[in-house]
Amino acid sequence: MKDIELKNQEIENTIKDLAKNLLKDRKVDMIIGYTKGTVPLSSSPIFITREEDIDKLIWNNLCYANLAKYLAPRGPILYNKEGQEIKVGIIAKGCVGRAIIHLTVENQINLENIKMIGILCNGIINRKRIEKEIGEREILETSVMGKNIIVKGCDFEETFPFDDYMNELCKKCKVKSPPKVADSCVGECLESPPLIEDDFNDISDFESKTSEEKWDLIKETLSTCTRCYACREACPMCYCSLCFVDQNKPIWFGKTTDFTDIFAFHFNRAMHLAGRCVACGACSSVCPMGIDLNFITRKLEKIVKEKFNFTSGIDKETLPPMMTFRMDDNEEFMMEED
Amino acid sequence: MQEMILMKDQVAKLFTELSEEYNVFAPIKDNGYIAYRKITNVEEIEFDYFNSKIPPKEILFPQMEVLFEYKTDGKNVIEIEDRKDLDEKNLLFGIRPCDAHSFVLLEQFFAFGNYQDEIFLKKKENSIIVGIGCNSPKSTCFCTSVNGYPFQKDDMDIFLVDLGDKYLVEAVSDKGRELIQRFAWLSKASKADVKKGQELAKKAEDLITTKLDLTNTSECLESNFSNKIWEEISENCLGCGSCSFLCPTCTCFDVIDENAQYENRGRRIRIWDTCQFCLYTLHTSGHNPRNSSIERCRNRVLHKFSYYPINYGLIGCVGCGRCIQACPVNNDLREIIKKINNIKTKEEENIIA
Amino acid sequence: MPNPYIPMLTIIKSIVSENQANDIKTLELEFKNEEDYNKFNYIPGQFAEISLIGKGESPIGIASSPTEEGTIKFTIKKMGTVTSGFHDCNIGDVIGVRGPFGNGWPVEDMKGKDIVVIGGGFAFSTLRSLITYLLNENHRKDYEKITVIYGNRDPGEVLYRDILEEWKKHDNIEVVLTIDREVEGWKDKVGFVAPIVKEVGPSSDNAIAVVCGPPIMIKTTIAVLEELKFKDEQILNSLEMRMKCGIGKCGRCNIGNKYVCIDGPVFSLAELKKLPAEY
Amino acid sequence: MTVQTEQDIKVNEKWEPKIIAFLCNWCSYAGADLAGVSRIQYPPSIRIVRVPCSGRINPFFIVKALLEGWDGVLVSGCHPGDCHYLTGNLVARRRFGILKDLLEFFGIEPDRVSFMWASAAEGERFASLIKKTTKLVKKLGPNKKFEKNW
Repeated sequence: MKDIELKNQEIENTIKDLAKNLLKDRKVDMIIGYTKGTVPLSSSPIFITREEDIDKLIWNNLCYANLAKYLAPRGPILYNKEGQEIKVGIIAKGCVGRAIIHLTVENQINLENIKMIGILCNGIINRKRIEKEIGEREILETSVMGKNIIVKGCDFEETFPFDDYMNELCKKCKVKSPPKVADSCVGECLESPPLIEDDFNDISDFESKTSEEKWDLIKETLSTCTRCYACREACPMCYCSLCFVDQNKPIWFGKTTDFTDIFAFHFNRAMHLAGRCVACGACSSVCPMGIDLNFITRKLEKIVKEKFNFTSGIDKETLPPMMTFRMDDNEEFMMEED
Repeated sequence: MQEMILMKDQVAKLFTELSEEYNVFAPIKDNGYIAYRKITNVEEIEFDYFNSKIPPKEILFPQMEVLFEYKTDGKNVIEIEDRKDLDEKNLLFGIRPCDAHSFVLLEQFFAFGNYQDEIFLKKKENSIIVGIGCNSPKSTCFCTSVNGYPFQKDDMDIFLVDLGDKYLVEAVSDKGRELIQRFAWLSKASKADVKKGQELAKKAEDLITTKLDLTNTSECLESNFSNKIWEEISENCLGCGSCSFLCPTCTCFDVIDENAQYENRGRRIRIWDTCQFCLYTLHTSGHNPRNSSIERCRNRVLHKFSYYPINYGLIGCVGCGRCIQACPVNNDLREIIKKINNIKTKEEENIIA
Repeated sequence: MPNPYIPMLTIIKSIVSENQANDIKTLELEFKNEEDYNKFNYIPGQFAEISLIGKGESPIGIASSPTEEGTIKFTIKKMGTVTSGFHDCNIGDVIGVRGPFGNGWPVEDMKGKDIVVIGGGFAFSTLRSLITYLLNENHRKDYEKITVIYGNRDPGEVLYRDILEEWKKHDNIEVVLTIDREVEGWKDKVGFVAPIVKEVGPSSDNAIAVVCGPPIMIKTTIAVLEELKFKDEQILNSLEMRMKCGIGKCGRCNIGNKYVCIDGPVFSLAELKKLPAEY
Repeated sequence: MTVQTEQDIKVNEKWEPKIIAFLCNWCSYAGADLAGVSRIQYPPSIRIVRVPCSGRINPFFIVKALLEGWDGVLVSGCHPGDCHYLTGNLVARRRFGILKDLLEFFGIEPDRVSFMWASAAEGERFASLIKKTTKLVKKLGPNKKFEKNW
């Protein structure tokens, strides 16, 4: 496999050319992409309308944000001042493509206005894990060399194997570039919906624990949550105009940082993402407290895969599980007389 | 007052004497990050740390705090109990100068006007701040741009300097001086120690790379309220609460009632709130004066760099850099300030439509 | 200073339903202990944070005037969780009151001037407090001509009908009621508040205009008042803002660097023009 | 929550769990009624909430019930195909399938929340399923996970 940094450079050049052409031929009015972060281990979404800003676009393994978030109804991007819909080009790694397709299935976005600039994603670094392992020392600069992530500080330099310190979800990711949909995809696209097999062995040891152990582990993981909702605001699938935690008629769950309320928020958000989550890992990458929600994402994917053989955002035709039903759905979980 | 020396292995001794009288809060490692918690034994303390993720503000102004408790007869309130735990003495160990300065800003805010927030003020009254100078500030720190510096000690009661195997101890306030006199076993600091302290101070100050010129930022902000620059600044903002919940000077809170209805009692609590949330200024009629991320990002910056200077004569930011590190889309406050500073054209030209 | 968040306890003495839709009620509260009432000296236009302890707290303008001894009145429209809670209360229930907050109408500076009171919808409650205060026998002589223009969507929505009738009988006050659209059996004027104000055409010299109502009504009325050559300092209005603490600490009711709960809710148009247009 | 020792379960033998039962108005509620009319005995542990259809049950209801301190939650609807609203129970079945797995993943004991079908004619079946649920929840002991102790 070619060295990662060469791959990144190659991808960066292609997306710049594609974006420049799209803008030049007036095919799109705006390009949504990533630009260099001002702080190590981060990147920043950018909205480009002028051609000369194109070289601000970058691609590296720290482009963790799911840009489809800005297309969902709450994002102000889709309409210009006069209220007309504008055409948007979007740098689409696999999960961004999945998010766009799923938002189309849920009738939230209009695919004619969207041009996906597809890329073959080579994995996103688990920035929070590296941040925690470096600890209190300051990271001045990070780069990818060969098979390793090099993290430099003023008096130290550490290397991390890329394959191990990649995001958990990226390790298992089977949809590395956006599935092709009509003519709305330029650059790297999957011709047909990929065949997904996954044994979900990474969460099997968690699942085999007893309820007590699971509860204590969940409590320990989630208890540092400060309810800042960065995970909800970074998630492309969370676009409700008024989230259930913000409703006050009725007040469903409390807004405090008592563990009951934290549990209620994370559990019900997970429940709302069943069959919709596109496993982009943005929620874990943005959490200021470094809470790793990826194992919940994996469980959601597993439930929906095993019960309904469905993977979200790969095929515009099949309806997600929660939007349909079948007479012969499995029902072993139902209680029967013994 | 003469600087003293506290050997690092004597900290345990110091701690046992203090913990009878004070609740001692110190930096510990919690889930991979540093946090200030009440400690029970000295082993928990993390000595080699930069700064906490959530600022020590959460000790005196916690994210969830009881305003009062009440008893009911099933339908109506029959009795309201005020808080009784405000007289406990707290000792905040290992506070960085920027966070110590944030307590001054918080106190200024909570004491302003003809209504004082007694809860915060009493707790601040009964707390002793033992601060430590920053030997290695980070690139995101800009305390020198907001009238602070890595070894600023005037907002603390006792100031420590980490000399490697020992601390240089200096009492700053009377509270601090009176506390130090109690530990006769502290040895006097030698000239060399004091000199080393000053060198560390100088070295730390040079480590700060970020220089922001805030001289006329306040006027610039005031005259550019509806400048188009705010659209660009808030363009990729997601509207989450990370920047405010990790900010040592954010004071906004929401008030909620919690009932244990089967026990006929309840409590009114306050929890942290942020101007970035949609409910923050939403009127019951549905009207929302700050409806999108443009107004909300603007309000956060204006509040700290324009309203605070106008109302209290202090810049509402201590330059700790936590919001820069925490922002999910890396909306860097330093970039925002630079953009505001070099707004050339007057406000009229590019108005937000 | 005691804990500013602890409310004083009061008991509901009477509940009056003010409109046909029965979603606006006036609660009359009597303080449980006497010195709380003596400490609670307020001027018209101030508000208080009244709480149904267990449900929450909401900022409501004080509808009674300080001249009405013994109790305080609040007119509450049933909108959210807490206000619906108030509507389910009955006589004898306990309500928490914190206040008085805000600066209220500048009754001192208004002395010796004509007063034009323009109200719309259920925001009339703080104006009722002001008018009752002005009409009080030992205050009336300090003020010149008083004109009241009160607009509503339809007759069923008019608040304080009995007091309005009584004021109409007075000779030292001119009361003009209006509704948006013609309804048979309605004797008074018809039309939006702004055109009616133009029709009444109060003179602007040595006069103060007090405007309180829904934002659209305020905007149109101020335009008319400016036509009648009312200067910015002469136009006062009371702003509606989301509030939680009422004492300038929870941070949400700011317009620019001013807090509506401590620097307002009454602002003159001159002050409002200095503040950013964020309300 | 302390580990429930053998001895504990014996002690609270007479402890009666409180289970909230969301019964669909057309089948399960009528089934419960039939069980009552034909004097079939079943433990008094359930508190019935009548809902138009099992499809009306929002996962919030179940999580809210557990948070408020209920020891168990039971949701019962018509057999697939009998639904008065034709597809209510089919939609619900998918929702409950996902909900049950997720609750288990988050550490809630699976036996606390159970789903069943019971038609209007199955008084017997309704009573035996109530017995079974009560036995399962009793074995787990009271729901101490969500106590906000202040």
